[in-house]
Amino acid sequence: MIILLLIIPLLTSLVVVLLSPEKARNAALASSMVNLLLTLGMLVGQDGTSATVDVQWIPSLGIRFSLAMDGISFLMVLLTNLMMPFIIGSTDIDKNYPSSFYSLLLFMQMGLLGVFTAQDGFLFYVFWELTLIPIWFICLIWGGENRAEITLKFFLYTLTGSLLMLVALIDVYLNTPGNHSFQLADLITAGARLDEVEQGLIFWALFLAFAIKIPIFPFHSWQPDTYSSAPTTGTMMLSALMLKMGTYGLIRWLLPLVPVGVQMWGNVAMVMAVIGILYAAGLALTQKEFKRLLAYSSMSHVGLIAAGSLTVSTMGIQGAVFQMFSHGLIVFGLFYVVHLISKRASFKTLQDLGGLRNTAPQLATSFLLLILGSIALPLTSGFVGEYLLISALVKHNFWIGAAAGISIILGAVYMLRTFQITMSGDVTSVAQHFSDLTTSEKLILYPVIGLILLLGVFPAPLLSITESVANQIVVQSGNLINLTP
Amino acid sequence: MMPVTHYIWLSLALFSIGVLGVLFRRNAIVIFMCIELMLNAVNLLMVAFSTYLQDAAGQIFVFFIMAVAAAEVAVGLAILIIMYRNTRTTDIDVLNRLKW
Amino acid sequence: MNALYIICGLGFAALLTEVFSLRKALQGIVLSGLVIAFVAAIMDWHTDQAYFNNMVLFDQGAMTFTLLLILVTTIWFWINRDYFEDQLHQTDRSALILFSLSGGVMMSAYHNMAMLFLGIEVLSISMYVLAGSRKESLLSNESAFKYFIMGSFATGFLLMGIALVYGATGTFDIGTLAAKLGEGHVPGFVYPGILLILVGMLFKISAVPFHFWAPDVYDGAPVPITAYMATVVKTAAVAAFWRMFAIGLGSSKPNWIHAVEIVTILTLVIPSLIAVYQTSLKRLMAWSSVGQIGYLLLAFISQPTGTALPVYYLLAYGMASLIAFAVVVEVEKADGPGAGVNGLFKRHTGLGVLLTLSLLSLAGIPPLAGFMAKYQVLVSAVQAQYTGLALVAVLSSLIGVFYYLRVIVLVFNSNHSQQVASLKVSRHRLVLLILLAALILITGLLPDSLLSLLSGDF
Amino acid sequence: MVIGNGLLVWIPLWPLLGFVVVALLVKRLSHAQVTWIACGSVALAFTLSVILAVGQFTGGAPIKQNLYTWIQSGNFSLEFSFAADPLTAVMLLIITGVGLLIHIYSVGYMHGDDGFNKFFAYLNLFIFFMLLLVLGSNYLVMFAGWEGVGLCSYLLIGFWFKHPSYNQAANKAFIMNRIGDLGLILGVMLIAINFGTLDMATVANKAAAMDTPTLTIITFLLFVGAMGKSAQIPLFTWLPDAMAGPTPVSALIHAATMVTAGIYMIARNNVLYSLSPVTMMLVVVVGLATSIFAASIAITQNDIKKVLAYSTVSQLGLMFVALGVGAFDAGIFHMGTHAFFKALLFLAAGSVIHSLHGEQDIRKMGGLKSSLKLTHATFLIGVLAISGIPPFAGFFSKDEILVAAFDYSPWIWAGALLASWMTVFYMFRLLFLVFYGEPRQGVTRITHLHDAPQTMAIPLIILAFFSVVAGFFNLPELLGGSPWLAHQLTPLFELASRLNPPAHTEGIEEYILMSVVLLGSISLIVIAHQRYVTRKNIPAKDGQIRGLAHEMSYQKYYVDELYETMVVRPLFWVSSTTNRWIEVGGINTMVNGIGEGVVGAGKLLRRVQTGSIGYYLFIMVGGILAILAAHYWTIVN
Amino acid sequence: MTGYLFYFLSFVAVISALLVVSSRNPVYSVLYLIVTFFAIAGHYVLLDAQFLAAVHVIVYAGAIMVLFLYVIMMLNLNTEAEQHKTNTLKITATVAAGLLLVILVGSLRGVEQLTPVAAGQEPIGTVKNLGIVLFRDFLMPFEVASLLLLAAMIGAVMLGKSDPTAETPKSDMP
Repeated sequence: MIILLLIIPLLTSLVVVLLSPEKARNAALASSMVNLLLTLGMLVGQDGTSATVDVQWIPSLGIRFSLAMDGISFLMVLLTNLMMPFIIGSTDIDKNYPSSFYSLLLFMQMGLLGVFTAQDGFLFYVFWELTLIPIWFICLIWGGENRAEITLKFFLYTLTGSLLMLVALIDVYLNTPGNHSFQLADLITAGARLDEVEQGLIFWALFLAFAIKIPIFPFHSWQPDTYSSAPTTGTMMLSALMLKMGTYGLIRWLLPLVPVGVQMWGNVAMVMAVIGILYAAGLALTQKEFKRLLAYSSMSHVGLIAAGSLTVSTMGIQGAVFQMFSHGLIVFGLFYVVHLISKRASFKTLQDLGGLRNTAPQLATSFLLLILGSIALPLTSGFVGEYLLISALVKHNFWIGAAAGISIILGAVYMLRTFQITMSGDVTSVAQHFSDLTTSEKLILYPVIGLILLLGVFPAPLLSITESVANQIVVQSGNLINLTP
Repeated sequence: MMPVTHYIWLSLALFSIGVLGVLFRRNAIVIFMCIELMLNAVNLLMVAFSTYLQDAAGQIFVFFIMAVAAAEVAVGLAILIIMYRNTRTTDIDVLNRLKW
Repeated sequence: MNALYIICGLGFAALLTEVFSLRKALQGIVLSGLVIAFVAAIMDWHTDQAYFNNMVLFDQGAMTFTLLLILVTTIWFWINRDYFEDQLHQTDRSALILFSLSGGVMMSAYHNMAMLFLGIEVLSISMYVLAGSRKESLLSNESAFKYFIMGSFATGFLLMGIALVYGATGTFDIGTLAAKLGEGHVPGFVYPGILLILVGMLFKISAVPFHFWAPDVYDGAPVPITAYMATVVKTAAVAAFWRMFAIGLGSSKPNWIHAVEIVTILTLVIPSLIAVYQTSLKRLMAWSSVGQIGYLLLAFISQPTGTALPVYYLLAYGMASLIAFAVVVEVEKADGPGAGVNGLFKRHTGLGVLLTLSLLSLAGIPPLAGFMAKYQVLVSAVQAQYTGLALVAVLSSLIGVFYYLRVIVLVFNSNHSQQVASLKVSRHRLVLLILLAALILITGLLPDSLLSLLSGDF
Repeated sequence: MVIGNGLLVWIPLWPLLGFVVVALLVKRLSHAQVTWIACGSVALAFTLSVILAVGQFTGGAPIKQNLYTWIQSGNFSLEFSFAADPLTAVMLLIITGVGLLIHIYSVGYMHGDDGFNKFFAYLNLFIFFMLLLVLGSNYLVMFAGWEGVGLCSYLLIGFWFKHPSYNQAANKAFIMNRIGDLGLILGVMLIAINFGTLDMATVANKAAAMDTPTLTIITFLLFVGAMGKSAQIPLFTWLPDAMAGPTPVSALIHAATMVTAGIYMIARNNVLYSLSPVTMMLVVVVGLATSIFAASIAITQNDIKKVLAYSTVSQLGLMFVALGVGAFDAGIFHMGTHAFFKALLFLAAGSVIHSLHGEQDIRKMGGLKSSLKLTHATFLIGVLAISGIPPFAGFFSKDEILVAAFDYSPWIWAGALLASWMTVFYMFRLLFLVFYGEPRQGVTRITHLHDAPQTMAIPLIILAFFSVVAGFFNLPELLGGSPWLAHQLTPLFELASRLNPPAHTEGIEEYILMSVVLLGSISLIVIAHQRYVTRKNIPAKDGQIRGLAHEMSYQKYYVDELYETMVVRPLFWVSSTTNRWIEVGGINTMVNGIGEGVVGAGKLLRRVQTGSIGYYLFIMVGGILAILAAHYWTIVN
Repeated sequence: MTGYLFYFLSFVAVISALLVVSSRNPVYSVLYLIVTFFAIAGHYVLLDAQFLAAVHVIVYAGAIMVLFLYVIMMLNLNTEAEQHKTNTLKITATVAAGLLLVILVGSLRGVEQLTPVAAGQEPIGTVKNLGIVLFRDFLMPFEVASLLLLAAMIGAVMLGKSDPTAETPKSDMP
């Protein structure tokens, strides 16, 4: 079952290249829908978390092809497969071989699913890099101004982190007994036996890799440029799905692997994350470009996710996972709105827009609802996540939590400012001949908004999926701390 | 018979003179000759060791070095000639188009 | 050993085709001969046989290197058949290639320093000539000339080293040598000798700071010859280096290891940095090929025993660079020497994708073979407590990614306004290149059986 | 009469349904349909509230309804649940009752507006969130309502979104509320962490066992939330600006209900507050300061709604004084009466504005007494009520506060007295300037002045009625009554009053206090009459020179400007400076610098490859020398 | 006797080698090199390697040096037109070569361990003995040397032969 989830997009991505753009799009949509249905089937059926694949891959190097899903993985898989139909549906690429665009998207989906399910360190790394290639090409071929430099920077920056991660994983791998193994469980046992210094080093190597992906201050400078230069679909992939790899990695790989490292350095990293939250929110205040603003806003939110997971508490981890899910939905919606606006009229800065509430009220309302989700208004999914995260932080250290909480205020400031500039006020020349949402656009936007609200009102089912895993991670890391010499 | 040390010294001196010539001169032909000198220094050393160790292998090796030296000279001079045809010079520093 | 006979015989046969006016059959003869040689080499698998009083020993390492050399040469020959269609010199060129290949085989199978020396010279002399084989081109002249002067100069040092080692140990046989060195009681002047041998070998594998010839020679030589040098010649040099220092001089490791470590760092960093600022793909590939040596050296100092890793690495690297050089050949054929790959994707999608794939493999992006190779180097480095060096390797590979990706960016540049001749690639070559690409993917994805094969577990 | 637990959920659900229906069909429904749906849903909620209230007031036990598990993480589990007790019932009645009246009023007021349907959707949503706020049995449900009403307030202030300044006001309101909300949510989190539960009743029961510092921090944070929502110093400046919204909104949200959420919340947490005297003191100080401060601004304002807004701020301050001194029932009582008369005042003001086609400047009004009879009458009642003239509602509630304040400290009493005297003055100033004297240009340019239409008149009358009689719900024993409301709320504040036993000022003292207040009030009325009716003093035009104190008050003590220069501009300055110097100039430059450094190093290093063979040979020999020299060095050493 | 001969020959070899380097005219260099080779041949004789000495003279002085001379004449290089390196470079070269010598000599340790093996009844440098060793132990290198010479021959011919098509030198770069 789980392997099917990877094979379908992979095969489709290979086939799709040969099709005409129209057919390619449909095929991609169909494939992503099948994947979604399969995932939902797992949700309904009881095998959601028990489906595993575990075969030898490179036995001489102790590498297995092993995929499995627990609650956290499952939610991420669900998020990926849920967002893909929307993302594909929202794509309207018409130049430079559109078919290959869909192919790259599906390939990336495969990579993401691999990242979220891999139980073998090497496999994780391979999938991790595999996601980078398609998104890089998406940004390179279909991107905007200065794409060459920006994408290069993006690629190198993320690669820097991941290579460090590779070295760290290798180091732990070489500490596994016998013929060495990359299995997560073996790595965890081996990691806990390392001494404090080594754990600290590995912590930083892994953290850096994830911090760059997430991104956490001050390793974020690739992000705003990339977000604003990439085609919107690429930005959605980056923000809604790809950065979750970083936060997922934090929870799945960093926390269990080096419990003492986390204990020693977690606070420093957390402070960095919180600085990033405020820093990004502060910068978002005066951004003039729409996508750049959303980029900083996204950075501000994911910083909280990272900080929350570093508390190594059930609440923090659950909140992080929930918020990852919710952030995926919201940020997709926000970027989609930007996409819809730029599809209708070309604009550069926020100031070029205005008064869209007059000409496109449905669009404006949708945007407002997404903003509310983004600023964590209760009864939206954003609130549940942020509450749990800040709560975990406050419990960990009141002042860190309180500082992180300031982002709630700043978030409201820049988001409402954006709404005010773009949607309210007088209708600008750019916004004059604006049409409201079409049916197909509603079909994409409304379900997402609906989900944001639904998850805000009924978050418990989603939370219950991750509870036992989060608990297990916390308990395990507590137990393993004692093993360290 | 002289102590082997003397031979080593002599050989190294000749070798170093060869190296000196290679570094010192710009004329390719003279550089070739200096390389020959280096090879001969090696030969001398080989023979000296061979005699001291009463092992013929060293002398055999000298034969091979000679063969190689001959082959190298043949090819080297051929390369020099085609180069000369194109540039009308044997100055090694004239050829520096391939760089950076 | 039979493979060596066949290759040498093939060299003579190639010459004879001229005499018997069989030129048209030449390529067929050479190709089939190479295939036969490959098969013959396989037949010797696991024999571990020494020949001619221990002059050569076909052990696992020699075997795998030999197979690799023949395989890469065969593919190379097939891709670059155009190079052998020059009416005047086709037989000469073929013969020289075959002789150089035999030299390569000797370099990977020698068990005596005389064989090492002669192997190096057979290979080098052929290459001096081939590098200068575009006689009318100044660049080719310069390439051959530089190669020759520096090569023979380095040979002088190598020989001085051999002489000193011989004087101290009284043997040319690397087995005996290793035994004597292991026993100790060797006169102290063996060590400068060993270091001079090291210098000579480092020169041959073009390690910094003895690399200066390589970029210029690669750059100036005809592209197919560059490809050959970057793959086959490099492989042979690494094989010789490995054999010498893992087996022959392995027991005096403390004596030379620090020098090699420093050279490794230099080789990891400097070529990568210089490659960043290159404008021609050919020269970039030249620097990249120098840079690869850094990883191989790192692999060597981390784990000198066993040759599976370097063979795998060189195979991965060789396949990728064959593709890259083939693309350069095609582009130069269309646009003249020094042509770039700007907008290649639009001009010829297939070539664009192939080049991209090969560059990604060279850059070490999973799951391509280049990644598996670099990964294993990193593992062995970390395992050997060379974590610092591993990090340097990571840095260097990052810089590597930088310059490879810049090429890919150019390939996908769609703002290519100037009108250019269309690229026509013959079908068989394209198929071959695709096969190579598939091989890169497969060996990257499923390296296991290959690795155990290389390490002799079969 | 007792209603079942199951019915509790329907109280907020009806307005929510109303909102959903109207919002989804906002383009399809006619105004009439919307009127029925919106008002009907609130009416249903009101009916249910009445039933509930009757149950509660007739001795029914507090009821609680768990809907489902909302958030569950580890050992933190949170039900989405509602609870009702007499306090809730009072709130419910005010919200749904006043809400219903204002709905009805709005039908007339918003008649003909493009956004009619939208307006009612927002109003219903507001009612829903407000009900959520008061019904929530735990802090997080309350917080959901708390933020929700903030949202509705935002939407309704910026209802006429084409005016940039209205949007500014809306943003300001939301953001200032958010600042408070952060405090509140942090407090809530601390409660969850320290008490292990967020259920209000449980927390109250466990509170006594908690150490005082913790409680002080918690209550302080909660109070920050209240500051934001109830517009106390320093977070009060949004409320006057919020008058940008339609007047019914000002009446409902910014006078009667939402802004009193802070009062409700503190009253609800009376146990926690009673256990932390430091915070209580802070509440008193902040409340009193706000009360005096806002009143002093109201004295010079010329915008009819602004005067009322500052008056609201001032009254809220008084309520906080009441809470702070421990007279929770007095605070609630004043909140209730205030809801009536302030809503009345706003609605009447709205009626004036409506008939003057949007004119709000009182300098341009005057002499409306004759033309707008009903409005005048109701406004007068409202003014008398707020001024605390017996027997109007305000008298009783304010008196209770003053007495309690006197018990606490005569100084506080003096301050509160000052504030209420100022209230008397500015309210009568307002009354006289608007309805008495000669009609000025704002009035004279309108040819046919119409009094309020029926839909607007009825709510005015009903509210006027309650402004008169509401005081009797809590008639002090002193005046021969029995404080019914206080009685009802006693069990709720039992714990609190046990902790801070009220040393009730009784008998003669209370009479003296009452007479001092009254005497002062009456003389102020006379002064106001002298000034504005007899001498026809019209406040100065903008730009005319005023005295320093007058100017300071008129310019609201430059608080907005202060915030602008102290907070807003620095914030944006920091943002743009950070962007320029740290983000672009620092981090980006550094990261790019690494790249450029690599490229530069390449550029530099490749010069080493000079192309000259002689040079290559030199370097090669150099390398050999280095290696041999290193060896030599090792053997020498 | 051998001592004096040794020093004499060494003196000649070193001096003429230095003259090879320093002569401005390549023809003189060749001639001095031949002198050096003869001196070395003398050393071979001193070392009981008479056969090798003969071969040495034939191959080097007879063949290689003639080839050099031939090329010099062919290219008409017997002038003193060579551009000399700058003095700095010359000094650096001398210092580098001197250093090399010093370091190599300095690191010659343990030569005293090397005790001369007593010569057997038959000197090793005889044709018979060398032939036996060459064709028994070193047969394969011997064969390979033939391959090498063949390759060199082909290469030299291929390069040296002037192609009919390439009469005018073309340059790829301006």
